[in-house]
Amino acid sequence: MRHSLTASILSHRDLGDAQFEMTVLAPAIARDARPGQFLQALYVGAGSPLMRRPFSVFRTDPEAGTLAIVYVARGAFTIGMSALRVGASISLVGPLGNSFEPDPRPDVRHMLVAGGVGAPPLYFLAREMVAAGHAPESICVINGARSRDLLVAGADFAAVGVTLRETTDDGSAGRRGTVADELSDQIAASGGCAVYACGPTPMLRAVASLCVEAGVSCRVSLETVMPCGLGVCMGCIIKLRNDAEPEGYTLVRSCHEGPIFDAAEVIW
Amino acid sequence: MRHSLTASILSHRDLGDAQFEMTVLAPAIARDARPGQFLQALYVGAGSPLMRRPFSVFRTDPEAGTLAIVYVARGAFTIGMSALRVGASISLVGPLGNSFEPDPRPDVRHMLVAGGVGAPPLYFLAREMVAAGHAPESICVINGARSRDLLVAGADFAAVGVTLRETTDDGSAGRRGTVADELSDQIAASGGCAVYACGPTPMLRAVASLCVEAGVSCRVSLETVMPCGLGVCMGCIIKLRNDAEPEGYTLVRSCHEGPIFDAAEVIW
Amino acid sequence: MPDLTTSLGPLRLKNPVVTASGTFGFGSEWADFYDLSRLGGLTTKAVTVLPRRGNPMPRTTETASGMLNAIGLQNPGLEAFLAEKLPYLRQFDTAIIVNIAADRIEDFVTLAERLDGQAGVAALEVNVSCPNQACGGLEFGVDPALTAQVIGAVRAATTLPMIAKLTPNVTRIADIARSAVDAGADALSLVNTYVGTAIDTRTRKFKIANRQAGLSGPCIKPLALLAVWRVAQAAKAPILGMGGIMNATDAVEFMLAGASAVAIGTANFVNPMAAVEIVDGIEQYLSQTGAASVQEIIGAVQPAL
Amino acid sequence: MPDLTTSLGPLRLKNPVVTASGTFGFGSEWADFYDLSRLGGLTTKAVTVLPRRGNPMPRTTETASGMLNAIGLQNPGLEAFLAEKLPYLRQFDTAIIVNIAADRIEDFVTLAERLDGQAGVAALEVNVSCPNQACGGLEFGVDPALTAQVIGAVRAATTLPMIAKLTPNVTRIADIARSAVDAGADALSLVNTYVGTAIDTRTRKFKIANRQAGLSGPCIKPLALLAVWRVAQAAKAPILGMGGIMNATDAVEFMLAGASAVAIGTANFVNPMAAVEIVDGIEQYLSQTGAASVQEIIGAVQPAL
Ligand SMILES: Cc1cc2nc3c(=O)[nH]c(=O)nc-3n(C[C@H](O)[C@H](O)[C@H](O)COP(=O)(O)OP(=O)(O)OC[C@H]3O[C@@H](n4cnc5c(N)ncnc54)[C@H](O)[C@@H]3O)c2cc1C
Ligand SMILES: Cc1cc2nc3c(=O)[nH]c(=O)nc-3n(C[C@H](O)[C@H](O)[C@H](O)COP(=O)(O)OP(=O)(O)OC[C@H]3O[C@@H](n4cnc5c(N)ncnc54)[C@H](O)[C@@H]3O)c2cc1C
Ligand SMILES: Cc1cc2nc3c(=O)[nH]c(=O)nc-3n(C[C@H](O)[C@H](O)[C@H](O)COP(=O)(O)O)c2cc1C
Ligand SMILES: Cc1cc2nc3c(=O)[nH]c(=O)nc-3n(C[C@H](O)[C@H](O)[C@H](O)COP(=O)(O)O)c2cc1C
Ligand code: FES
Ligand code: FES
Repeated sequence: MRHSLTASILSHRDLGDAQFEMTVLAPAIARDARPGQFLQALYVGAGSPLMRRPFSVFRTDPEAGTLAIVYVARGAFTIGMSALRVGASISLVGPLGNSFEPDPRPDVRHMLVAGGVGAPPLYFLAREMVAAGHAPESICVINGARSRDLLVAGADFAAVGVTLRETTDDGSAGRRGTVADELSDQIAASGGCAVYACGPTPMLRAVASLCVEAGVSCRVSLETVMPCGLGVCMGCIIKLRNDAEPEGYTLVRSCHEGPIFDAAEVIW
Repeated sequence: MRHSLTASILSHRDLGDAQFEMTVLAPAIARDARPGQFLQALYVGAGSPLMRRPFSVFRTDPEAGTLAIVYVARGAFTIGMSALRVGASISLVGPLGNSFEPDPRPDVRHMLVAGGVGAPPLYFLAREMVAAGHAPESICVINGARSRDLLVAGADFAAVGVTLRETTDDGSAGRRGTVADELSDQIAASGGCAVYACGPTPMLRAVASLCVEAGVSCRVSLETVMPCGLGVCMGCIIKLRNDAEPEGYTLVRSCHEGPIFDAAEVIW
Repeated sequence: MPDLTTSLGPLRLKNPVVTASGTFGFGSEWADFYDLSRLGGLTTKAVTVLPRRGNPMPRTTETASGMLNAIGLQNPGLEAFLAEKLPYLRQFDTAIIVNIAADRIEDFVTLAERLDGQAGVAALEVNVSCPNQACGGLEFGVDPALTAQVIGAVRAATTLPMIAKLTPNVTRIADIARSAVDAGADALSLVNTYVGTAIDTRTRKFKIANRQAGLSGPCIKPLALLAVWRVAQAAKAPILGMGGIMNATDAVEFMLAGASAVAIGTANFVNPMAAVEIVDGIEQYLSQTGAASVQEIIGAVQPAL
Repeated sequence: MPDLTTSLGPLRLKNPVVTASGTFGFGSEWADFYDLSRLGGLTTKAVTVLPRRGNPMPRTTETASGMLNAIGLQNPGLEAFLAEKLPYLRQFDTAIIVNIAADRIEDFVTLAERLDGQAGVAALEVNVSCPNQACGGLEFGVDPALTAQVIGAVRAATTLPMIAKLTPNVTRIADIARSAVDAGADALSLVNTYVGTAIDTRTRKFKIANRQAGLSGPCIKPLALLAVWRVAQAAKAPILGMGGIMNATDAVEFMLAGASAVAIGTANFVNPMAAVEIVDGIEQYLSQTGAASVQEIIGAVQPAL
């Protein structure tokens, strides 16, 4: 169930390098949110724009009624958001969209591939899987960024006990290279894999084409502009391969049928 | 000389009843401002509108490079402004407009008549006059408001040593009635008077007609919308009596030729 | 409690707040937020005879106090609307207004005929803002004669209340309004979006694949409000006013300017509860100002001096 | 250092930033802020043959990301302009563009003749957005034929570079632009303000005495940008682009859309330093993107896909 509510900010941590973690009190959403789902946020504050912006749920604590997001202050909206203080309000609509659901096949190796601020929903997924009884060893997180300081949620992933592989473009932490390089090696080394990916579009394309070639199941969380996030405006459309259609594709709403899609179906 | 600068907020006091006193570091303006002049303010912050708003200078400390304004949080702009914290920035253009200049006649009694947030420029005037050697006894401030809590700068006026008469519509402080009632009595009781008035338009009209009838010199500071405050937009026009013109009046800019005019000339 | 009922010609509304076409889908996405029966009415996304895929992405971008959209007429088409969307909408006690669009008059007629008499359809809103060859790529609705042709043809094809939705991108909107009324429109919806664009200075590309897009949101409110007032002076038909209405105060402005009801568009994206909050806010405004009914404020604006 | 020079037909500008008419008075109020010689040009408030008192107050109100103004043509008149304003302006090394307005063609001719050959006047900007009886109270500039008459008459009366300032409140701005160019305009200024209004729900009165007012500021930028792009596609004349330009990025958007120079209006009220900051910002943009001159970016916008 979707909620529209005003949440109060309980903590707002500067993680360095323009990354922030914001925890809010929003019991209804904290209760209902699933990994991969997102919120449409809006604040009234310094530089607040008119339209909402989507942010993935990073962590929830249903008992405490809290949830957190992690974001990068890069544009007008997020830079303004980063100035909000503890005690201030933020308006949230959610949870929205579909979720990452663990591949039900037994013995499958779950590869969670995160690029930059793609990490939050995958951290939520890793935590939920472990809580639901998946063996931490069956979960491998490949977390990549341009450089060490831009890696998101590294310590959080580690705390969950999953296998963690880091990559950076400049080699300042983990393997020098991209998450796709690492994923390629991991797929080659493992038996059955299921891939869950979230990050910048170029990264997702690389991951997707790798998986499709290797015949590995892969779910990707796409990032588009989302004017409404509610499935009504048709501003977030993507194309899914569909041979039954004369044009060979179906249009779907990234906010409503997605944001998570089967990589093999996405037309980039 | 007019300045356009970004000032940092040094203190921001909640005076109660939606009144605030904001002190900023703005050396150039603090040095040049005269009583009755105003600033065009703009902030980037909660609810910040597009256009600047005018605020009278309340107090300056040229040595420290600081100045203060007092305002009532009543509309979108001022409510948003009241949320600004110490250390935040505010953009100021000023000082603008003409100033209250003490009537040079010897032995004249200076009557400073303030209504609500009309008090700030008159406090500045009282302070400057005393600093310039006027005897505090020659200065009588009549400060009025709807009720006790809405009286502005009462303690500040008292500290300057001037004679202070307060009036409230509801009698909760000082005389029950209006500043015009009190002024009328004062004029009747005194010899030569010079009146300086600032406050809501209905009050100014009452004060002005009183003075004109009594033949007392009266300067009023008018409040109009001021899109630019710089004399270029012609959005703040008022009419001054001028028998030389065929229509009987001249149009002047409240922000540039004013905001202070001879009450006998204003066409309300 | 003030009387909130109003009407757009033969269409009775239990309160003056309607959701605007294209900003509310076909209603089902709102189930979690409120009971649609609380609305005066609900306007569907444009329905065309055949399914449409709309424009390429990117389709939208934010602007100062507004947004640009070039969705195009993406919709499942008339038959899918009847089979899949209308049955859901029918269950609510609110006026379902079907927005119809076409680039040929024949298609408008097909839509009107097929929708006529369908249970649950309360009215048609005829979207004459579709680009059309006969207008050199501009909208049908920029030309009084073409507007009259479209409206007249739909009038002949339906007994449903018919609202003509006008484009504001014209020199003389009152002329267009009059010709729509003369051709049989029971009411007028205005405004549709204002045409604009945006450019990314980093890439030096248009931010919208279609180049041209429609501007909506608070930025257009002053323009839309004048359009409503002008048409209210000139045309003898009730007006469904819209354009940047974000709250009850905005809604009241439109009613004072002459709108008999208002539509809420972009505000639905900003605040999913906007439309029902506006219903409550209008009621409050009426109570506080001692008005017994919304009718008292329609067109009640006075000169400033 | 990139080359900032540009031109509007015969009018050479040392940089592409001009202040917009009505938002900069006659320049003297800016003395404390910066040396006017830093501007590419300065457009005066509208000058009419006789002094004008303008509209009654209230004349302005703020709107979402914009402002409405109905100043009317308050100005000291042609002779006072020549005697009192021009001598001040003449001392600066910047192009002085005199905005002229009238409600009769004869008066436009009088203005053009008298200003022709006055030392310090670099160009005329002909404001065809004045309300006119022949257009049913709408502006001259809504009609291509009337626009051509005004522009043709001024053309015959002056050898100064002549810029036609167009109103955007029309169905087909490209048609108006073409007829202005055919009638002899050397360049086109667009846009003037968009007509709108605002109502105070508390008093139920218009917030503007004149009822109708002109909308300016960031809210109109998307609309103005499309108008500039459309005219750049259709008319063979350089464009002075304006409408909501607040910073250098906005200015570059207009130049990419096809403007050869830009005018800064409402931004002067928000930030008195805006115009010179925009000069610097454009230079920076050019340097950062490796452009050798502003000419490289004029009309350089590409499709999104
Ligand atoms: C389903 C979904 C979930 C998301 N979850 C998160 C999240 O958990 N944390 C998070 O930080 N972000 C997340 N985002 C993206 C988030 O919505 C954007 O960061 C935000 O819209 C852009 O920030 P802004 O509005 O401040 O910048 P804008 O004002 O929109 O853009 C300003 C500048 O930022 C750049 N920019 C904007 N978006 C991007 C982008 N996606 N990639 C690179 N540059 C960009 C633009 O090029 C521009 O220069 C998510 C997006 C979607 C669709
Ligand atoms: C020369 C000059 C000096 C000024 N000095 C001061 C000062 O020192 N301190 C100060 O507090 N204000 C001062 N003002 C007025 C100040 O500019 C206004 O308070 C401000 O514009 C209104 O606040 P707002 O923008 O938040 O409200 P707006 O958003 O403009 O208005 C919101 C609500 O406030 C009401 N409102 C707005 N202005 C007034 C008004 N003048 N009287 C009554 N109701 C009003 C409106 O009716 C509306 O309902 C001065 C004005 C001028 C012209
Ligand atoms: C995303 C979007 C899609 C729209 N689609 C349609 C449409 O299909 N048919 C139509 O007549 N109007 C459409 N409109 C216009 C709105 O119904 C409304 O007229 C306009 O947005 C102005 O109102 P607003 O400012 O409240 O949004 C659309 C508007 C938006 C923002
Ligand atoms: C207060 C004000 C007065 C104006 N006066 C004139 C004028 O006299 N002549 C004219 O051609 N345009 C006039 N304009 C229009 C501006 O020159 C400009 O075309 C318009 O404001 C759009 O630009 P902006 O959004 O940057 O302000 C005026 C605009 C404003 C805001
Ligand atoms: S964001 Fe509006 S439909 Fe997806
Ligand atoms: S406020 Fe612009 S001229 Fe006075």
